[in-house]
Amino acid sequence: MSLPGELPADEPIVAPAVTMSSLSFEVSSRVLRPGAPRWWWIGFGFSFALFILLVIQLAWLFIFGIGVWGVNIPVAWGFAISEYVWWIALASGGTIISALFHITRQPWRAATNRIAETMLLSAIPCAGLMPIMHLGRQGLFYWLFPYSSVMGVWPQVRSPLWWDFICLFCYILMSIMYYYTGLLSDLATVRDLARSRFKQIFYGVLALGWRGSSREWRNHKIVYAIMSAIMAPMVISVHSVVGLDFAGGLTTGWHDTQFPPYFFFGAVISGTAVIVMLTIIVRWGYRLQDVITQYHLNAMAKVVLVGSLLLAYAYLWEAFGSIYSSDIAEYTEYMHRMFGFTAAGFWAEKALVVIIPQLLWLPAVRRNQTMLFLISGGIIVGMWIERYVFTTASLEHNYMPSYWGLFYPTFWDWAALAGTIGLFLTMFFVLIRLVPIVSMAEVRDIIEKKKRGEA
Amino acid sequence: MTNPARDYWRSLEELADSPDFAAVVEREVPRFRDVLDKFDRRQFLTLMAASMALAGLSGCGPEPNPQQRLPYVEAPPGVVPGRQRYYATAHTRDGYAEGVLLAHEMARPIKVEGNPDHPASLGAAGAITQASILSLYNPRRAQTVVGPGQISSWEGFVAALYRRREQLLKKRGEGLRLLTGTITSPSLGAQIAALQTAFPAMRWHQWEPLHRDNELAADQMAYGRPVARVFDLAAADVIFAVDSDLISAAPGWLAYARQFAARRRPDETGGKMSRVYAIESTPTLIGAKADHRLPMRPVEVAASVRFLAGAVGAGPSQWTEIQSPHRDWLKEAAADLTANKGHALVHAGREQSIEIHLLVELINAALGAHGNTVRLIEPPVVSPTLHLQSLSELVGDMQAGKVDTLLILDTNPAYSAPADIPFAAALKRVPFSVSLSLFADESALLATWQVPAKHEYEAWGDARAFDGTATIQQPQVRPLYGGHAPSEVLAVLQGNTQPDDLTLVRQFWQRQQGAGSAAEGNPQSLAGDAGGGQTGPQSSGSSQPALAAAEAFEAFWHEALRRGVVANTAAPPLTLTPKAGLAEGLRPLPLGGEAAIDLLFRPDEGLWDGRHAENPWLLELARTFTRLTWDNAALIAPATAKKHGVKTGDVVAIATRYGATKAPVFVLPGQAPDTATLWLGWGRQAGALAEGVGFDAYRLRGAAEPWLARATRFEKTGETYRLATTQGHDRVAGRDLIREFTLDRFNNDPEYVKQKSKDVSLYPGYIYPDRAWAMAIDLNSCIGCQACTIACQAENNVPTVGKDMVHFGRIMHWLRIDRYYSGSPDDPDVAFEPMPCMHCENAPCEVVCPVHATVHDHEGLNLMVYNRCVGTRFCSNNCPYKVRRFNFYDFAAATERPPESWNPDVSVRGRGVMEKCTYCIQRIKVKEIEAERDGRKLRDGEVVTACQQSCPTQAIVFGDRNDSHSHVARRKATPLDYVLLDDLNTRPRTSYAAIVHNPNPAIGKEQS
Amino acid sequence: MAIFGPSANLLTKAVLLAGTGLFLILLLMVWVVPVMGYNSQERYAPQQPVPFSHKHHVSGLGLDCRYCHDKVEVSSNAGMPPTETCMTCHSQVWTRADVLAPVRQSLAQGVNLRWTSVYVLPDYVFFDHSIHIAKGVGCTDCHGPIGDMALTWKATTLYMSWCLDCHRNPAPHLRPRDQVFNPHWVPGPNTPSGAELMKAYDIHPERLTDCGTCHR
Amino acid sequence: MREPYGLIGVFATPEAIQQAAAQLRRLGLHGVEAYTPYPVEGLGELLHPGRKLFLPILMFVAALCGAAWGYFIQYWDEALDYPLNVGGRPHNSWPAFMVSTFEFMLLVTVFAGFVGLLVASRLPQLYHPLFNADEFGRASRDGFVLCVEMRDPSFDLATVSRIFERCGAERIEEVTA
Repeated sequence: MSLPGELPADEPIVAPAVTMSSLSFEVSSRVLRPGAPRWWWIGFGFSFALFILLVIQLAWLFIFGIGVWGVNIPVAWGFAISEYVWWIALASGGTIISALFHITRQPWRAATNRIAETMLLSAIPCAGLMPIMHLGRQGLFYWLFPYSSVMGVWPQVRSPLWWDFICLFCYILMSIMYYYTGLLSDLATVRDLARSRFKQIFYGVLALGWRGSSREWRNHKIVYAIMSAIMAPMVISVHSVVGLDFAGGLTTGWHDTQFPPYFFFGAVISGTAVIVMLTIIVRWGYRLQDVITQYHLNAMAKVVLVGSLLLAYAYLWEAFGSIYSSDIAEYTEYMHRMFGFTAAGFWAEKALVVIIPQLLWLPAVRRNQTMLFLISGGIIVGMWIERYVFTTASLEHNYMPSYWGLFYPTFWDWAALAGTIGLFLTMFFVLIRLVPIVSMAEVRDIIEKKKRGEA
Repeated sequence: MTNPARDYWRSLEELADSPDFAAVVEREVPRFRDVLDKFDRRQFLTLMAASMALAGLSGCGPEPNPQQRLPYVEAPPGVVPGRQRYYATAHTRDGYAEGVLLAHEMARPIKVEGNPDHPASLGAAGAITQASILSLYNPRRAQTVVGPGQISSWEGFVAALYRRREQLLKKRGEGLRLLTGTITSPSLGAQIAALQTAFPAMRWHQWEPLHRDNELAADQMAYGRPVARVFDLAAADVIFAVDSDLISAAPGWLAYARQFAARRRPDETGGKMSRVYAIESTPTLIGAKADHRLPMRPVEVAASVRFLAGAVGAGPSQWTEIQSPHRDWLKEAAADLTANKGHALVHAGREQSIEIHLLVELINAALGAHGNTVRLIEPPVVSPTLHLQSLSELVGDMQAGKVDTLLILDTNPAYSAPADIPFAAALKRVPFSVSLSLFADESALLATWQVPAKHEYEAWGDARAFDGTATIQQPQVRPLYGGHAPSEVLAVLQGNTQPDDLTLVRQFWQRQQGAGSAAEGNPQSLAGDAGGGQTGPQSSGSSQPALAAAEAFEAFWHEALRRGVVANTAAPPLTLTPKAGLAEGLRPLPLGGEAAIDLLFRPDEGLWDGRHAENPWLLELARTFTRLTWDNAALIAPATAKKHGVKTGDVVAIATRYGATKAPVFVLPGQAPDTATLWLGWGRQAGALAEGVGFDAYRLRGAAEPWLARATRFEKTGETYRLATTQGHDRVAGRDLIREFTLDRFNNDPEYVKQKSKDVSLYPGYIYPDRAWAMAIDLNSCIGCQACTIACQAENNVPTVGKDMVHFGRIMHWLRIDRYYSGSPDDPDVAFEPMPCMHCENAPCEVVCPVHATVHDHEGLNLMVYNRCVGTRFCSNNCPYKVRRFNFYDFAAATERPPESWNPDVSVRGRGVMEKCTYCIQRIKVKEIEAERDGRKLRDGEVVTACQQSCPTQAIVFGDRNDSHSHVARRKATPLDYVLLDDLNTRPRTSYAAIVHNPNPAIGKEQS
Repeated sequence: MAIFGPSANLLTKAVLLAGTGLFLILLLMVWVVPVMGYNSQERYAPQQPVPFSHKHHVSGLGLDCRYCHDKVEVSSNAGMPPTETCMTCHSQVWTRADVLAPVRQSLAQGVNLRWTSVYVLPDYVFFDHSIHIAKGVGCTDCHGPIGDMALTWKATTLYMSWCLDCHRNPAPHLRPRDQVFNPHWVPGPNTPSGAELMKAYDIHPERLTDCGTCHR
Repeated sequence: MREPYGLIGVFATPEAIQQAAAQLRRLGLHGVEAYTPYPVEGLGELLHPGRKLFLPILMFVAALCGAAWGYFIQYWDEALDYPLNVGGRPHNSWPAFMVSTFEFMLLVTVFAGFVGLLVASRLPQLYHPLFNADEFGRASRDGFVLCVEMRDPSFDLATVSRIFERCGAERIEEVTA
């Protein structure tokens, strides 16, 4: 990451007014205040409604079977898998911001990583739910665990799906531990500020009695550093493996060595984009403009820009490979993707993900929150379309012309999408109500450094 | 084994005793079905799936209600659980017999297979024949006798008919009419003859919607008598097909197809092949296999046939002076035919005009075909009649009120009569009418008495094959839903109030034997019960003592039942020559130049004339050329479509002088311009499954032009209709899927023909030391008849899914036939490619399954373990051949068939499970276990897959690749052998033999 | 004014310990539960219309298995004897016994006896008795001491793992063919070894574990 | 009567607490510990000299074990327990096993790190005498708290408090257990 560390003159990384105590009180109060603000209730209510839709969708799906979706032969993978990839990408963004920029010592990471990680934790369940829903016999997904019971049969570990299953499994556990490790000291702060008995006990237990002794801090530093150093390659591997789900098969349009990095690029841009959106919301909602400043948005906007450039490169390469290669099947498939049934999606996706984000070259755009918000939103939609297009289009025009087919999503396909979005937002809203949304310890560090004119 | 049917009956009693069976019958009663039919089929499926799912939820933990076992009270001799036994009988199509064997498991018939001893089957069985087992079990069959206005009983009917008989006897049968389809049954013929003597004034009418009137009329002109033909394609070096159904529908087509294919495999016949020319208005199977094919309008066909006649000296030579773009083509074809005098054969389809049939006969005569490639024989049909004339006379009399008693046996004129013969209306004027039918069809609903018929597999009877060979049909199962045989109804008229088809048939054959089995060979005299003449081999003349005679008859009877063929009943050849000067007598052709649409009426591949409309297998069978399911359509050429500004799915209004209807258009490459082919048999007004499916082409069909009508109206309506086809794309799109060569390329440049296999792999190849199962499919032999698809469906419990699911891309057929076009859409080359699982050695599907649900065994079978499958569907994505099928809903549970009709050797797959072709592993295992028990090795040809067995042309061969002497190894040894998409290095076990064309160099149409 | 008192620490440790313990136990259950008798229904002996005793007929009277299960050597299904088989003897002996009333009734009225299955395989498992007999697997190898069962009970779990045990290593379960139906067989000094029998029967274990051997 | 635990001084700046800590170290007092709202650089090294390699080594070893375990599961499954012919691939197709091996490695490493952190820091420890101090709460927001335990025999209340004052402690408080 070659992000300039310099602070724009007019954009301090932390507003001068902010002191260690004001920071602690401000951030903790958002969690400790007795009632939630109206905007929170509205957001939560909306999300919860969508979540209910998910529950209904699940019931319908389990009772009637996978047939309620639009999937068919040849297009045996539809929304579920493309959305799985999409969610994983969003989730990965969280780790990228918090881990990758922790080891690269980016100052602006301090105030945003909590939001990023919270988003990650909310997105992962959605990602995990998708592949289970899409099974023909959902109840038997546990057969993927490496245990044989009385059957004497094991999983087939050569399958990219199994790699993916293991990957997701590890990723979830690791993310939780990573999140919690980073959270400890802030929980202590909240604990010490809590007045009501219940909250004292609640946060007291969660804080595990953290006192911030130099011994604790030093252990914490070592472990957190190593963890970050591990999470970074982890997130790369996670998305590479998701890429392998496709590249591992020999299906036209999927069998492509560039998929792992290609998918990772996708994660960078879509993950950062969703964080930008959430940051803007939280910053506005919790009035944390002093702590999360233009500087942060500016920096993340640059990451988004880089992501879109990386992705543009991947797109070009994909097009080149398919068109230039002598493989007629690859060629016909790509032509179908560009000009066939999925053409609209194909071009929309390119516009939203590659072309429009180029506006971010302009500082003015980077500082205009509305623009930033819209562009990020566009990117997320664009990435969804991208996943959808290459998942279905490749299957639609496979090796067997006699078995070419098309994919038409049904109501329940859309319900699954809306429902998981509901699940995601619900979790996010609950979490930002429960945990301090800014990593105070790190910001304090920055404040002190600023005092001493360092950093 | 004394009486083959006896022990079955007994065991069925046991079956019927079990409450499960009672429950089944209960559940299958149509009344309950009707409720479900309110929903469309998709909803129906989902509902079923839902109920299954819910039921499944409660089914955890130890068995809540333990299974029970019901041993026999007295064990029937010879029934071995888990082992199949075969009983011979015959299935008839248009009255002509196709010998079949029914496989019984625990005394339940579960599958129909061809009878190798039967001349019309030779061990193969067509799609319709295979599917007949489903009709047998069909819970929607007619089940109750309905009298005038109220539900009655068989006894009630017998009483009524008997009373009727009294009156009829008084007036010598005045007003008594019999209406049947084509009958080849000697015993039935005899019965009718007997009736005729009892009721001299009775009249017997025949109505078969797919009659062969034109052929008969032509024969009358040529020979002054009806004849039948037996062709010998093995002897035919040049075949000229005129809209011919020779290898698709003609009586004996299975046998012809086999002979045909045997001459199309140059690698097995030392580089020799027959050459086939075809001129036709609508694609036919033989046209698809032809080396030279011309699509042309019927008028042009007529002209071309005249040209041919003139050119080969069968007609006036001025006929050769025609203005036709195809003139040179025809000239060369004619030259080729004359050059092969004695080895040439011309054949015209049933639907061609009298004139064409006559000319074809003359041409064959001129080419010296008679005695070589064509054999004239006594017609196996009992008293050949012009059906149209017969029916119109009947209807005329009905309207005139001359008919007071009408027996309709196993035909459905109310639905299938020509539009200008108002049978249905006339039927109302008949005071006493009886319809004996398998389903409560249109005629049955109008008749005063509807009597459920026995299915052929439930009744005793007999029938003749295309060459006259007789088969005695024995029941395979006691009538599932009551019902009676035609012979029983007729017997009532003869005064027998306790008729029993067994005795009727037995007595007839006893008489035959008694009469010194004289006339085997001579069907006509068999029909009458008089006999006399030379004695056959195994018969005992009446001179012997009666006891010996009885014994001899028992021997004959059991032999006939066992083999499914009555020995020496084939009709002897006739030596006739056509009358002279017939060609000259023909009127000049009308100049049918102006462009209106010619409507061609053709039987539907599956529903035939509509009698199989209740059979879901046949409804869902993708039609050979259109790949269309659950619908018929107006098939028109691309050019015609452009002209009328319509595309596939647009609805057009079609009208003729006789009636009008609306029909969706299907654009069919290879169709002749300005023609539209309409399949008969759809758009039923009665019936549960078939009602309102497709449109009824009979409404456009007139008595004057039964096969070819000029459309008075053919207009786009603006409506569109959703047609469910199974094939995504019609061309190979640059893939190396179909390989084609010309014969001289094959003979002179084998290196070029041989495929270069690029067989490289990072991993070491897997070794299969002992057995390696493999399949070889010869694309030269495959005529696209799709017998294999239905055979597979029957053998492997493949469910049907319904139109909506097909449209969704969820059809379940394990074995499909891909149809690829090449060349111009107006006259494309067609290639058929059966697609079972390839059983790749480097199977892409297996590697991506996360739960070991699909793996290889040590003999190289790509196994599918349903009970381990969790349904990720990655295997299907990763299968380049797209041969995997997924149970998106609980299709099997939603399929309407009694549980006892499934094949117990194959798991019935539940919801959410992947499935695919298994090379019929259950058959392999059964044979393997037998061999292992006897401590011997499996012999080549011992294991036969269902598709291989049913294939009329022996295109499919299965066996052990490692055994160099095995048939499959020999097939794979040919230079023509290749595998699909071999650059993916999947190493398929299923390989194909490339297509070889034998074009006439003089016509030089580039084929390869 | 600390939130927690000194006792809290001890409590925490206790809770942690308990939690870990519980987790491990649950983990263990995953393996243990299936093999529990309740689940496998081992030793399950259902009520039968007639309390038929193999002990009496086989060990007592010394009837051969094939006297009743006559199809076992040729059929996938050992088959239950038809009523007439029972009556061959019981038309002479115990003609009045009440326990046999159902049998007599069955023959008289032509009504089937209704036995309750002891061994129930799922529909997707295709087991063939004849081949196991032919390859020298004794009845008691699967049916346990059937010859000494007063009322027939389920002798095995019928789990796939149980099938695999034998299919992976058949040798210990093989006998000379003439001993297959011997309910009290014990290998004698001059019984051929399992390895020899494998050779004699031409058994290839590697092929026995193919999925297609049982699932079709 | 609750027996005393230690003496704490609350400082406003990291510099101050560092100064105080340094002086106390010079006194050679034991049981000196600093509590800060964020990791103050150098403080840890000052109070607990010597290299702390326990956690890194622990995590490294865990990584090795994780990898070994991950690979073994797969090898056992595919090659030892139930070797099946999957698409003609060798039973031990190690390239395909690598991904999961890697994931298992990372999982075990992070897990070890997390547990190690808690153990090494003696967490969870919901009760600690310091929590009794009124001012200790500031240590988690804006105060830098230095605590000297009294159990050290060479502890002298006067000296320590003087040092605290000299270094500008905002508040000095006795903490009882």
